[in-house]
Amino acid sequence: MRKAIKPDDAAALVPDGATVLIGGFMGVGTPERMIDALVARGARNLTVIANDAAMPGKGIGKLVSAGAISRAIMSHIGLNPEIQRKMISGEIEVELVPQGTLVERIRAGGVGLGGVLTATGLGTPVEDGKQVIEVDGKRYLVEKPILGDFALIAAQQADYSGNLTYSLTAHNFNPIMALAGRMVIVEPELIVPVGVIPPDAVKTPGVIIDHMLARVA
Amino acid sequence: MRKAIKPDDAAALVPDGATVLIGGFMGVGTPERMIDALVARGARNLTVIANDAAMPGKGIGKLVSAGAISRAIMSHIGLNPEIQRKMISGEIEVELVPQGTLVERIRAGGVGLGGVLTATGLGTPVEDGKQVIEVDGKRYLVEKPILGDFALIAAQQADYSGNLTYSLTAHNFNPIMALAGRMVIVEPELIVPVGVIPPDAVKTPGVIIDHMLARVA
Amino acid sequence: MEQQVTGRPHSGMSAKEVIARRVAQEVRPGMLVNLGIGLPSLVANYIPHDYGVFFQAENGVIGLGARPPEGMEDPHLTDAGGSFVTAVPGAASIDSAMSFGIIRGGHLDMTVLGGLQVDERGFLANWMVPGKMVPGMGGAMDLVAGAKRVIVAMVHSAKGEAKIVPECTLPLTALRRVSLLVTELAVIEPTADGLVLRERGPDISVEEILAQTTAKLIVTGDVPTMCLG
Amino acid sequence: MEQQVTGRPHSGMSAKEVIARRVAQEVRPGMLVNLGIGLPSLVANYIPHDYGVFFQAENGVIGLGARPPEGMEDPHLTDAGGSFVTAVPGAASIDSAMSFGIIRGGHLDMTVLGGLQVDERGFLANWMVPGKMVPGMGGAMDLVAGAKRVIVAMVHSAKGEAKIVPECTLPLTALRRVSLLVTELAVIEPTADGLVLRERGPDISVEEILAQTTAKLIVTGDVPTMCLG
Repeated sequence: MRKAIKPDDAAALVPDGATVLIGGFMGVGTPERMIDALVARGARNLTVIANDAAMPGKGIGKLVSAGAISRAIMSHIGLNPEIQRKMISGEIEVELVPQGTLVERIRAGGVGLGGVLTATGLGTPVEDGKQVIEVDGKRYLVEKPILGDFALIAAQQADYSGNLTYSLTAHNFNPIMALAGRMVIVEPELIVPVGVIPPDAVKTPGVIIDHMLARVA
Repeated sequence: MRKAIKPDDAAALVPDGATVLIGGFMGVGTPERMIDALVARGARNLTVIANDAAMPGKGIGKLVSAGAISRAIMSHIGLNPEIQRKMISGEIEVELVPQGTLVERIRAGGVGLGGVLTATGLGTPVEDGKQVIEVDGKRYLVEKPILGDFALIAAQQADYSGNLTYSLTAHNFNPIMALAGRMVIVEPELIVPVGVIPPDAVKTPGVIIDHMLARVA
Repeated sequence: MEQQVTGRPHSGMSAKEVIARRVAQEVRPGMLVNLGIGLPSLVANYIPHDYGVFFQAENGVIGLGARPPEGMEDPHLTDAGGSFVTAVPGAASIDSAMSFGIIRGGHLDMTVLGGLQVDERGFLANWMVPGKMVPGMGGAMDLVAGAKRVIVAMVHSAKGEAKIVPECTLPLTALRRVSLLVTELAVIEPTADGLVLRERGPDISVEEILAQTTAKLIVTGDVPTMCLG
Repeated sequence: MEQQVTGRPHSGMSAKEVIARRVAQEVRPGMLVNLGIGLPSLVANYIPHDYGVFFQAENGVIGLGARPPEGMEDPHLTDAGGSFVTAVPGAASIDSAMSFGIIRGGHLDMTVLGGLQVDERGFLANWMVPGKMVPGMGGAMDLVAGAKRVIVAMVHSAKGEAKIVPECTLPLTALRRVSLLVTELAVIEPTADGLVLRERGPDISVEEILAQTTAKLIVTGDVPTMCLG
């Protein structure tokens, strides 16, 4: 059983300089209250790994605006001119990763693989500096696992065992990141008693969740 | 929309000599009617990729007894003395693969990865003949993807779009194998109209399913 | 997805409409299709409803439907461009690993993407212009590397500059030869021998196409006018 | 899981009971634990219910419960040995990729496995005897390579033959040093320096342990008797 905690208490667990996986796709399925609390606490120097930087005023965009991020590993930053400017000025170091490769690297970290082999990115700038191996006559990039000190994810329902469900396109990176954070903090929309979510409906087993945010009072 | 077909018609699609992924764990979550139809049609020379060989009289055990299998890639055959005898006599060639590696190899095939890196099997007979690479100073086996000509899987519910749900420990290899068969045939316990399974309950999207077995008349 | 447009198009239709209509002809019943944002997304307007085509948005839904009526948006149901959508009967929610598993694993029948350049090898560059703001490749590299058919939908040339070139000068999206290139002027099929001119736009001559193309185009026999449905 | 056994054990208890009771002392509240079939599965009987321990069966359930009453079995709910089980409140169904993702990814707090041999390096051999029927490694290699703690639960020697040996003669299960070895005679911790004798069984002397062990055991100071809960 896990007691739900307040966003401020959760944000206090995440130190400056941490590597943080954050769920969401253009702000959909992003733990907004958790992000607000990080901004409020004045978090600095975070490495943020996420699909995208959302847009100013939404999701990860708020962390960008607040100057909380020094490094970003993302697949897309095109809807956030602010992070583009900060990338050019050198304030944020950005590593761009193909979306399918990014999710597999995070999964590899979460499920204890040493990496995955993919043809995505061959012959492109993504190949630069990467190990390339041949398997059965075909060339593949060796893509390394990604783990975060923290995974900050959003879910639809949680029970007090930490079991999670997700809704529609708010799944995105959340179920994968849940596996890859050394500490996993979830922001559910609803918390229900243990036993209310049937076993077959659970998409993330609660045993891998560390903390969850209490509902809005 | 997919019309449901009879087991005999489905079995007729699977030629002798085919490589067949079959779902199930000790016979739980195995497409039994599909297997019965393969036995009835006298299938021969199949390469069967599955977690285990179940036991005589159950699931894949029936294919073993019927002499339908010439090669098996499995993680466990200990509850089926018949396949053990056939392995020793040379009638069935058996490749033993650690269970977690087997499921990742099938997943890699299904999701188009060139392989995965794992420490499982290092320093054991599993390492024999395999490529070993070093990533950030750690050694890993390069485990290659597995694809089947067919995936024969069991599900709890299907709709006529082919969307699937699974039940409890009858999930096992089924959702992963659904991705890795060039032709995927599912045996659901129940078929419901399109729209009855909510999007968030779908575990295998119907677009990757080719055929499904009609319910028992 | 909004509504099916029927009847013969006028020659006065826009370049985008020509392209979207022509690409729609490539779609077969029952296909799983991913449409990029912008021009490619228009293709959905010209696919018959009774085709039972499923649209995938890489952010996590198979069975993407039309824009919802105002006030009926679900904040958890958007397309990859962030626009509100609906879900058709038989839709499935998937996470990003499954979404790209379907793309990379060859389960996606067709993707339609925009392009900056296509070259004689059939290689596409569509994600980055050095020296400009870099949006990131998003899912483009996986889509081009993994989809069964990759269709590039783009205007033939940009501000007088050719986009169909001998060799891409912009960074490539993938080493994969795309399946088909559709512009308002031409339908071009990249082959092992080079770029073959298959069709020409309404009232467009082969000469006009060649004049706006710096890549070598293989032209054999009569080049028919494209069918726009 | 069947029932909690309380009170002081008698010295007359079986080797298996001694081992299972001692292993149970390693379990902490809230842990996720995987128990192998056979002897390791007995450990569940000695873990307090109020610990909120979740048991994982690698075939796909987290939150494995006791055997169901007769007639209430579900053919779709079994443990990794194929026996019918129940699901506790808060249980989750998972597929094999998630199941081994949890194992390999270090999310499993503890696995308890049987053993054929353990050697001075702390390496385990538990899946194959050359020349005998080979059952296959099943999930054993992933469990030993991936679990946070690996506890080997086995009788100290087999038919007079030592199982705790200088170097395994049987094929290894993994290159990973196991966390703890519990037999009816001893609790042994493999360390970088070698096998350290931590505890002895009820009424067992250090000499008796050494006599049944061909591996070098590091013995420092008094060796306490194991606590059996």
